[in-house]
Amino acid sequence: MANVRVENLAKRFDEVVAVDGISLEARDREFTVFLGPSGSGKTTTLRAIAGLEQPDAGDIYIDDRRVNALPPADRDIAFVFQFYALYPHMTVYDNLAFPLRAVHMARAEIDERVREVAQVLRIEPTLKRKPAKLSGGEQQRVALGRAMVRRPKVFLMDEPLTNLDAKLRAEMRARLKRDQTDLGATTIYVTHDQVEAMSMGDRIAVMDQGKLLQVGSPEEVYDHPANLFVAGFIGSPAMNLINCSLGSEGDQPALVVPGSPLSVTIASDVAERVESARERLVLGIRPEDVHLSRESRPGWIAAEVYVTEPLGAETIVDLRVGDGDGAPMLRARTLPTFRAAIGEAIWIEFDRERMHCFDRESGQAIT
Amino acid sequence: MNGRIKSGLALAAIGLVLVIYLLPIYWIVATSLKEYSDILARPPKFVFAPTLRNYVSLLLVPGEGLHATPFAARLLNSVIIASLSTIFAVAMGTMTAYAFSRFRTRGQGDWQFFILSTRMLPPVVVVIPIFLMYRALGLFDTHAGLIVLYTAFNVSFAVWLLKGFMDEIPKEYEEAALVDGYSRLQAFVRVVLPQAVAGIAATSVFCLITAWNEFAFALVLTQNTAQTAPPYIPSVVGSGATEWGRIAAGTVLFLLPVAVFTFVMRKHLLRGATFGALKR
Amino acid sequence: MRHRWMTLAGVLIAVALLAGCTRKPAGTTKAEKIVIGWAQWAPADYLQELSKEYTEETGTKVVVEQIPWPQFQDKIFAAFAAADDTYDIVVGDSQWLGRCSDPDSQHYLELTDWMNENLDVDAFSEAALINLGEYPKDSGRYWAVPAETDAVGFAYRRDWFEDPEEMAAFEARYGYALAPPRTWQELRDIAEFFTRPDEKRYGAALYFGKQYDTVTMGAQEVMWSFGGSYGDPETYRVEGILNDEAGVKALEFYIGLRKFAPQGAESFGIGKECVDAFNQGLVAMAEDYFAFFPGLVDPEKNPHATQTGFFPSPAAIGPDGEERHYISIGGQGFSIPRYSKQQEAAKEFIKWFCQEPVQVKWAGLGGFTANRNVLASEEFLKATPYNEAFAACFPHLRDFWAVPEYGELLTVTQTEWNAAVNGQKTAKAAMDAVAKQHTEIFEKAGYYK
Amino acid sequence: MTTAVARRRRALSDYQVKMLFLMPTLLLLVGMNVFPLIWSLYLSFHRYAADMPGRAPEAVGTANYTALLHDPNLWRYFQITAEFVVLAVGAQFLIGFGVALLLNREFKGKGLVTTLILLPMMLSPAVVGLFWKLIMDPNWGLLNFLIRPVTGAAPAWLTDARTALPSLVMIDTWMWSPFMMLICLAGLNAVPKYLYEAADVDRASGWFKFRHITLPLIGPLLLLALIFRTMDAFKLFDMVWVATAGGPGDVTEMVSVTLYRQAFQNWNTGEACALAYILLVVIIALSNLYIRWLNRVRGEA
Repeated sequence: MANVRVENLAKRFDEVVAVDGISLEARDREFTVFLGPSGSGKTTTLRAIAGLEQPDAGDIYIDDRRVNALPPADRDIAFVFQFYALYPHMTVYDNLAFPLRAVHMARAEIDERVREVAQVLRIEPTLKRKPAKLSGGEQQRVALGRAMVRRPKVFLMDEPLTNLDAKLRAEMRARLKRDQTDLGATTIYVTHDQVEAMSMGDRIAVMDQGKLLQVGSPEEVYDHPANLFVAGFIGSPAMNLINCSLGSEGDQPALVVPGSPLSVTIASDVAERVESARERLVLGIRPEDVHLSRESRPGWIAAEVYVTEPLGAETIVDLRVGDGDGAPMLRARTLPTFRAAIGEAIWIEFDRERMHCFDRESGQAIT
Repeated sequence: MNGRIKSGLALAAIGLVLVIYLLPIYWIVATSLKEYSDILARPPKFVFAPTLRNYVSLLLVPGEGLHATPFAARLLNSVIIASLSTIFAVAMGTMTAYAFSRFRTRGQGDWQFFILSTRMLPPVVVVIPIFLMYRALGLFDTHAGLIVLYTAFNVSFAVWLLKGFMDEIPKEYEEAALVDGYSRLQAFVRVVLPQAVAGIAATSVFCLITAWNEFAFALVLTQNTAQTAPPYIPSVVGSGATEWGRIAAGTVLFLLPVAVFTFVMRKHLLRGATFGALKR
Repeated sequence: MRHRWMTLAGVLIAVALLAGCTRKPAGTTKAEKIVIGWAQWAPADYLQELSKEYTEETGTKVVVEQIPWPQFQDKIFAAFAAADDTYDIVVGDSQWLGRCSDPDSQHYLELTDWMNENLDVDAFSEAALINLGEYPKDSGRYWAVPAETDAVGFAYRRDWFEDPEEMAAFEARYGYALAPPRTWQELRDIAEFFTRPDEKRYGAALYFGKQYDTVTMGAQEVMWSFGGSYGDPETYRVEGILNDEAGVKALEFYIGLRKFAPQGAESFGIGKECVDAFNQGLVAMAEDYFAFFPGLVDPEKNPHATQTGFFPSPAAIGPDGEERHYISIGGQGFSIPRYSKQQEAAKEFIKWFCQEPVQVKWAGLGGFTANRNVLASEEFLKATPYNEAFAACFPHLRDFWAVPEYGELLTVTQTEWNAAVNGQKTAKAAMDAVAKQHTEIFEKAGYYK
Repeated sequence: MTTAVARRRRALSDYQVKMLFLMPTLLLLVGMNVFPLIWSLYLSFHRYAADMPGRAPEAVGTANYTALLHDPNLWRYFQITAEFVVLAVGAQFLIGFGVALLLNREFKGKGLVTTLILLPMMLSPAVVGLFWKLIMDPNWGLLNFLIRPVTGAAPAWLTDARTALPSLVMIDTWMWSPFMMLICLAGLNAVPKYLYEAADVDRASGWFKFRHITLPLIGPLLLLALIFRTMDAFKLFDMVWVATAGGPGDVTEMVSVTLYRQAFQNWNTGEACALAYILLVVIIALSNLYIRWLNRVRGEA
């Protein structure tokens, strides 16, 4: 197995900059996820690693060997496509054997490997069929099998679960993660779905508009988003982001929203750090870190229930703080048993430890 | 009830249309089986005693058995020239269409327009310089001369037609083959070609029909060695009186191969006919 | 897999190249085969038949490539222009002599010296030798050896002409006896007499068509016999000569015959439609070159074969009251293209062909010999029902322009006169148009410098 | 069997593959189209007879062009050609479309019927021209035999100056309306059914459905077919050459026929090249008009 390193990668299509100077590393045996919305450059980066796109600038290393000039065939990688790209004119067996025939492997050995993979993926009964006769899940597993059968250094996967229905997707997520761990295979996985990224990735690289915004473990990117984009993109429901400025509540420094009762006292050391951006701050707080109370408590902020969404395992409560059109809206996540009528008065408090502050202009987190 | 009358009328109309289109062809076949006196009979004879004389005299030299007659030689020329030029045109067309479909080329639009525009060129416009060129190159009255010409004549059309088909084949298939350890050329042969079969078949039909039936170039650029059947058939007139029976027999023999080929390929024909102008 | 593909491509290319190389190797001393290019008609069949003897004697195979009339000139000239060596001998039309002997083209080898040394030039009928072989006129330079002489003649329905009832009716109406016509004026009367569309009967199938030189060959003999001409052969002046009164009247007369011809006669061409119409029993008379008449004595093609008679193209009484008699010459001579790789072998064959015993056989097969002895022989005259009529044509033969520009000149007469026949133009307008365009062609070619 | 490494070293790069795939076609087209066109452009400014090897091309400036453009006959031949193109393509379009509408339903043997109707376009135009001469023969032809009882008249078709051009139109239409039919049928097949169903729900009339659903959707395709047929009709030579050779007189003398005559009967090679260029300019102008129209229709759809 191997690591993959990308340095200052850049690629443009006509006038559109797809990848704008990305450097990152996918470590040996790790499951690295490229996460980002469409147009973020994640797929282009992946295809450049595979050799399917020629980068305009930058270097790509697999196993510390520069592979820019190598054709895909010589990079010892496997690629799983979003639409699987199973060869429609070949049976499942031939699809699986196809990569092995490329290296002129002996017939018996091919047979052995194909059957082994088919067994692991439980697709043995489909071996004689053509792809068009397979279910979506089966096709997906054949595509995986075709990647596995070669035992490549690196697996590259481009949204391989997108075309499955929700139930199957969840199931495959787990299987894929487990298989990857068992095989110890270096894997780079592209997705726009932050749930997939969080649940499967050892490390997540968040991208947007051709730039790499943050790399880290799922916990790191969730708990310490480096910037506004990551903060807003990861987590469901998304983090509450409220424009505010540095003010005071009594003699304590506080983050205040002008024209609204929303005001959160902060420690003085925090106040010092946000001082430089005092008029252009963004307060970030995850819905689960917004605490609710039906009674007024000291220091808690009065709000009004806008709507509640009971989801079974939890309840999402949308709140409005203050009156008027400009009043800030917040989301809170709370117990499934929570019930409230629309317009009911409620009091809220933020978990001070888990608050984030961002500079509205640069977008960067202030820590 | 109204609907049934309507569909009955439609079927009758279809029958009538079929008769109109096929009657002249039936007449060709019938003429080929008639004796001379029956051919020019007034009123025209629909019922007659069929004879194979016209075919026999067209294909066999009297007394010399199975020697190639001039007509048989022309038919063979047509087979060689039309089939080889079709194979070349479709092969080159497939490759060029693939290159245009997959690779980014500077000025690609202009190149494609150039290729298509050659198809619009009337043969009579280029036949003069080509005649002079062939004279200089010694290609006058050669099989190679007509093959090259028909290939050039058909390849632009083939590129255009096949580009539509190539665009419809997702490029992920070759990319999969590329990462699976194959070169671009191997991916093209083993993954792209099998999926382009329908397009290739439809293109072949069109190219073959064009090359098979071409008249003007064959008329000007050949004498005997490489002459194809189309300029020859009208010349089977015989001496003394027009030998319609032999002309008809020649026509039938000439139509047969291409009709069979088209019939075999018919299911691709309808698809090819949209010229990629309709995205499905 | 890739190897197999490459191999397949290689094989195909090899096949194509081989196919391109199937041409005969050049420069063999002993000819295995010589190819003669000629038009498609009975004489070419006879020549093929005759050449079997030559093959037996010498071992050289002779192939007569028969090109249908509408393509004849185009194809041979394309071969010349392409310097193609397909033909070792071309049996070309007399009009071609000028262009093919031109120092700038030199398509034909000059045969003057060879003929004087190897052939008995005096044995040829003079009309044939001058018209079919010599260029320019009276120069004594020969470019072709007369092979087949020919003239325009007529076939007629003896059963209709000799029907007593018809004869009586005709005499009553026209004041003279119904017989093969001596003049075009008589021919017109007879044609009118037999034109009965309700009976599907018409007077005459004539040369009206646009293919090759059809209408020109038909109309020119009427023009000459009316006292007209194409122009001054010395100065090449055309205007005022071609379209003088005699010329216009002649064309008027000729297109006036259209109404006595069957439907579609505007496109009747050489050796085809006129004969077909006659075989169908549609017409009383049919015009064609004598060489096509074998098709009319063949009972399988012509149900009235035994009732078919023949006469030469008639004379005419011109607007000046004088009677003249001119007939369009047909027939061709053997020429040797410069591009042939077997010129000596070709000469050998021609020499063999011209021997008198061979000429007798040639005539016996149906060929119209140019040998004056054979032509005059009783045997020849009786060989077919039409040979006697044919032999009577000889004193009256005349030809179109044979200058190098003849092709363009011919295109003009063909188009204009055919337009006059089908009523697009009056005779006067057509003759004026021909005169104007012929003058332009001569002008452009530098005849008036 | 070669080792994997050795095999891969020989593999072509994408650039090489692209060149390998593009170059043969481009070279062939340059050699067989561009080069000849340049040559004939050169010759069009010269007096030259290809069958007179002893005479070098003689530069005459634009004389060939001026002579042609002042030739009243040539303008008439262009008119005749245009008349033929308009009539033939129009008739083929209407008939082809009509037959396609007729066939655009389910019935037994539909595939066979469609294939059989396509037979005429597989024939060689030269052979078609020849055969219709027999069928249209005024004296013993099949056509007059069939229509005489109905019409009472028996026209002389190809041999009458008044009916020759319409006869050619008829033959060309018989031969090529199946092509139009095929394309229209393919187009009609490709219109999604749900669009008609939606229109049915809206109670649209048949004409409305045709005008607002069918036509806009298959419009570009029809136009493309029209372009093809127009160009083909414009350069039609073989069928005319065999059937009438431009006659009777010159009522069916299309430009391509004149061009052939100039080039290979009169051997006015220089003038023929000039004529070819005039024809080329007309065709380019015409196809540009069409393409502009096509782009407009595509923009609307």
